[in-house]
Amino acid sequence: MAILLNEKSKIIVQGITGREGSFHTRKMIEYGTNVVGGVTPGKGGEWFDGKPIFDTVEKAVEATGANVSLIAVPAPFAPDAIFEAVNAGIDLIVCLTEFIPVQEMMRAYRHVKNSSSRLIGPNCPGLLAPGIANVGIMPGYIAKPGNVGVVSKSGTLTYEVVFALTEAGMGQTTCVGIGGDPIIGSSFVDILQLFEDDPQTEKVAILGEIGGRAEIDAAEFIKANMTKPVAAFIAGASAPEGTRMGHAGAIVEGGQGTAAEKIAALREAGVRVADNPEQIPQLLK
Amino acid sequence: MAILLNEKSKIIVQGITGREGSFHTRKMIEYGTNVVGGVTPGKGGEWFDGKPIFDTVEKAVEATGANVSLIAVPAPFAPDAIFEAVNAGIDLIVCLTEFIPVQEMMRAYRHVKNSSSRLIGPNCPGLLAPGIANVGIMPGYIAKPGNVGVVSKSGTLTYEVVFALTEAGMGQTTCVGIGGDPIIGSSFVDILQLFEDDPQTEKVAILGEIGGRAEIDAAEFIKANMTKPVAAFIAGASAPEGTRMGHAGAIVEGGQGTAAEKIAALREAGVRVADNPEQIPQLLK
Amino acid sequence: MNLHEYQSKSRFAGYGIPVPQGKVATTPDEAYAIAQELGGTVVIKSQVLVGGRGKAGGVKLAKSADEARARAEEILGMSIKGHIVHKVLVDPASSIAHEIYLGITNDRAAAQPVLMASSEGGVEIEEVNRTNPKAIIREHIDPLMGLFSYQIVKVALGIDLPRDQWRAFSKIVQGLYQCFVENDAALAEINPLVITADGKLIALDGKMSIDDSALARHPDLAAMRDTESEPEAETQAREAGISYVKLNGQIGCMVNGAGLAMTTMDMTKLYGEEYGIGPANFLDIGGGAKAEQVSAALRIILSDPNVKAVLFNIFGGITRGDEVARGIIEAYDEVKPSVPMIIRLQGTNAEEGRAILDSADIPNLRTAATLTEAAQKAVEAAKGAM
Amino acid sequence: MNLHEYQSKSRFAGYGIPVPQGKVATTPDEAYAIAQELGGTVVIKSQVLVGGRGKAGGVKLAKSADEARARAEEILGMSIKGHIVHKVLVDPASSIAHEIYLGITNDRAAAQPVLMASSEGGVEIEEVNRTNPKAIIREHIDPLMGLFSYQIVKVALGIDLPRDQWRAFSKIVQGLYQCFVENDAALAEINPLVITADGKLIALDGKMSIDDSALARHPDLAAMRDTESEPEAETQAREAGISYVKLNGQIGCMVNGAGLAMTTMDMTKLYGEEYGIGPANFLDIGGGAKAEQVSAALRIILSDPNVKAVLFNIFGGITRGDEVARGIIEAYDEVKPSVPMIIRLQGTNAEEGRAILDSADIPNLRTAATLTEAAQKAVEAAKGAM
Repeated sequence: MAILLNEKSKIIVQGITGREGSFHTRKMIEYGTNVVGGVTPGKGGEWFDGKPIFDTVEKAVEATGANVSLIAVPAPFAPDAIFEAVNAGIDLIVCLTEFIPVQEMMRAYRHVKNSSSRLIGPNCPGLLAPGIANVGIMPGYIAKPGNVGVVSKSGTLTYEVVFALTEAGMGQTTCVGIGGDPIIGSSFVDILQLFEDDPQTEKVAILGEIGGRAEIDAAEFIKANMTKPVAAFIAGASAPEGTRMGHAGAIVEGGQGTAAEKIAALREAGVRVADNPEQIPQLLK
Repeated sequence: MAILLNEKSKIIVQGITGREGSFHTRKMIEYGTNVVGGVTPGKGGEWFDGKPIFDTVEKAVEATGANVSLIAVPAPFAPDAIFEAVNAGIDLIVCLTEFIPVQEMMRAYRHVKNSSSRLIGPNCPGLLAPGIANVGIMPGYIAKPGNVGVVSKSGTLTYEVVFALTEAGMGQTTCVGIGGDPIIGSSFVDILQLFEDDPQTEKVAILGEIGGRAEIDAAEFIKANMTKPVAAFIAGASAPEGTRMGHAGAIVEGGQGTAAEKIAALREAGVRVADNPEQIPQLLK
Repeated sequence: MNLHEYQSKSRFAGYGIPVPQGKVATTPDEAYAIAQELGGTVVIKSQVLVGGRGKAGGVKLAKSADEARARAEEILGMSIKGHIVHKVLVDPASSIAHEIYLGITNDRAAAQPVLMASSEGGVEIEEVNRTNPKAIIREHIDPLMGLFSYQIVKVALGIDLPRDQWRAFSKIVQGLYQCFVENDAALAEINPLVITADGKLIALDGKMSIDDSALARHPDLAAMRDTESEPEAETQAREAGISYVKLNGQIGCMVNGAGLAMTTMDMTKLYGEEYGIGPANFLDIGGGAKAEQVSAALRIILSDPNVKAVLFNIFGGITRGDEVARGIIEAYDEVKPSVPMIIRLQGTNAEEGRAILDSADIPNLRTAATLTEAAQKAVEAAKGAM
Repeated sequence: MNLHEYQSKSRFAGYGIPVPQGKVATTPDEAYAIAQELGGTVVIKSQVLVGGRGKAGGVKLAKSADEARARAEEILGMSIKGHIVHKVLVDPASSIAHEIYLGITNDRAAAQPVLMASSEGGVEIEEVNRTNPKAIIREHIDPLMGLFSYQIVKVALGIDLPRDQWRAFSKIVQGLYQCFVENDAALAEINPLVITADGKLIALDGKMSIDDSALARHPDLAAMRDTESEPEAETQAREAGISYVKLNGQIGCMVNGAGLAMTTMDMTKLYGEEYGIGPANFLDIGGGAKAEQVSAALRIILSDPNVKAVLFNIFGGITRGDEVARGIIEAYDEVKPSVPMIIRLQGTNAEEGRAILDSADIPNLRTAATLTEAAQKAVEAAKGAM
């Protein structure tokens, strides 16, 4: 059992015929993911690599029973795509899109929170449940089934750690990229709770970075609620204050959100914090 | 026991120092209503006829434990006053204000519906629970305690019927003016449900008018759920189609919302419908 | 408040909706000049705030500028359902391949705006609703969230819009919703929205109705009111802050409160219908009843030559009956009406009020205690005067 | 993207917020002319995108136009924390009775904008937060509902604003929120908002920061970017679609992915700190690694004279290692860097990629299998070159 995804998950891709969407859909299908169709307004009734295309998410849900949607549309269309997925009753929405304006995302976030849908992202690499499904852009071969849960704000840093775990013979239940934007649908705490509740997950790796206080909240949650061992790495210890490091959310502001304070909070919560992400497998042994 | 109000209700007036607010507050206090204070931004700390004035509803609630608010502010400020009352956790909000733009009211309506507050109005005469409290502009002397529940879209028409009931020796549990606007916080159905559930209310009078389908919904509700006898009058049988009759909501559009169809639906539901509002007391005897 | 077609289409154009490049003419010569400028076939459309212009002969084609002048000559000054045509819109004629209905209005029951579309354009939506309700696609709009583009896709699918029109349609719908919201419209309607023979979408006819309660914050829209076309009494009433609607009966009604005003009308019809007698108007003088308001209302009522009797029905709640009585006497002295007046005062100090009226000894004025009595007396009086 | 004070205040003024009627000068003579026009005492304010201008001598009073020219002469061309002053704002001086802080920013944790105010204006809000956090009143704004006027009342109460200022304050706060929303700001700040000696509220200083992700839909704001004041390398990087931040170390980093790019920086510091060695930059080349991107990135990295070694860290996910290797060789051929380069390729086809690099036999290029090894080799190389 993975978290968020299982063998019965039926996945659609919003923006399946777009540049990003078509590329990653093929990769997902190659991995064996149960992609049941896609959505591109105006192309309903056509086909993409044997999968039906619909004009709206609602139509796709009606026809396929889809319960997971991957959003791979450009930023100007992404908030609307999130609203559409929520209003069509999709359980799990994974939004890859980068550069959604923060104020747009705050509105979408509130709508998601008032609904029964769960959102992962935006600006995230998605979810990989090794051997079950790949919903996003993580290269499938880096992972293998196992008992480590991985949750991260980043893309390639996640691959780095997942690959290192796999090389060390430590498979994963689920690898979750929650995204590097200031406003994201699911926090570290949300995912940690799922890992804590998941019987197959025995250990957890958390990969944070500078900016915001999500890692501090995670530390407080771990201290109060987690029984499983957790290892962590926080990127950006060498970053200066007041400058954004690539991710819209990765910025130390007014002395808040430094790597040092996050590392201290996590250590205080009993988390084994790595200086170097390549140490994570050892720390979880 | 009345509906919506009781001896413990603590009432504040938003706009207590305004022209309308001050006039009606004095009348309400004269009636013996438990007015605990008022709100006028900028006048917090001052007094109105021995009642404290606050700058915000929140402050008024903190200081007085108010749970009912009467809104008597001009239309441009009324939606904001409703939002404020909702966000301060007021249980019952009564909005007298006329001429709130419909689109503003739709937004306020949705906010109320997403909250635990109940709204009566806008554009309504308020509530009168004879012998208990008068929250609005109905002249207190027209009513007396008894067992008839009155619910109406109108102002003076309500007085007419309440007065006729009182003259006929039939007192009221509560007289509720739900308002004549197209978008109102509480419908006939909402109030009928309360009367049905109220042990003291034995009979109900409903005063409708042309426009919309609230009376049709009421008929369906009465047929399905009400055990108490109901009498009704529908104003506007002689009104032409397509023209607004004073109230923003009183307009027959596309052949919908005529008095005839409402009367037929009510009769079909077993309601005794009067041709003349002065017949209502007889019909409830 | 309803806007004229030309006003509505000009608003729509401001939101990026394609409309014909026509202009308004108030004289046949102006129509000639516009047709000349446009070239080709034009359509001369009477600008009146009433439906069924086409059937009434208020919309005509003209193949040349000379013909445009002739058609305008015919249409200007026409009376369509009692509305005199003061303006015509001269639009270039379009070659129509398909007609669509598109409208946004407020759905009272749902407390949300609703987007409506139908592939059966060019006929009134109420007509489609009666004959083929399934042809109307409805999509509610969350007033806090606005219109989502996927909703437009649903509507486009629902009306079987050709896919090559979706992008243009989406822009039009977004524009229409923005126009609806920013102008506090109660209705914004394009009927028909046509697909032309060369595959373009264009709003051939347009209709907007503005929420009266919102006019105060849209002075530009309030200024568009066509007072020239509306009955003068309605203009006067609005200026006096009185809610007045002219009807076709004989009993002038003056009432405080809209619900009671409708009820009073209904009572004159209830007791008068068998004699062909009914209400001459709806009139709500609002709260209080000061002499100047009463005078203004009385003058407005009496400006209708059909009025044979006036019925006052005042339920004094806040207002005291004695004050109302004095206001009526003052108004009487000012206006000196010759028709019989029936006055029913109820509520606070009603007896004192009736006593004042009785002692004023006005020959054509009678009082009544109940609404029933008052309506019956008014019907009697009107009968006597007919 | 941060706006200059003069740009921010000009935006604010567009939303009805009172600001001083000053103008911008780029030469002492212009400053003289503006001061002449304004009359009276003026304040000459350096326009740089960095805090602490006052302490650095970048803000000065001038009692006459001559003095204004002299002060502008001093300030123009100054370097404030590495930012050269190219413009000064010449504002009329105000007599300040009280200073307030007012700002709106996005609260990440609450996922809502937050209105902040403090009666301790004129100092940085972070400073107030450290010394007297209770002096800061915070009011969250529902992004679907907007700001309610009662929330402004709460804030006015919270900062003990004199009641005669509430009305003016309310307009300013409403304007600021509208400005914040319509310009997709991440921060809109008035500090100080002053009450003048004659009881007027005026925004003496202003600061806006625009959400970078929203610049695409605000071309007018994007055009306000002060490329003159920012390092040229950052301008080049932005134009090439590369995320680049210059730092002060010796190891130039080129990485795919922001998280891994930070991590790579951290590793150079982890292994280099004891030798005074650290990252020269943050650089994320994004997904894929085509030769032209790699070339552009390499040129940008090498434009920094401090760079003694370059560390490539590419985790080939979607991108294949062999393609990346070829891209690097192409870029190498184009740029011909002389500094040592350490290349760590991991992921899809990484071995093939390393083989290609090895066989290219580039003298100053070494490969590494792990990030640790790569960072250590880069530190070694930089040490050798120092």
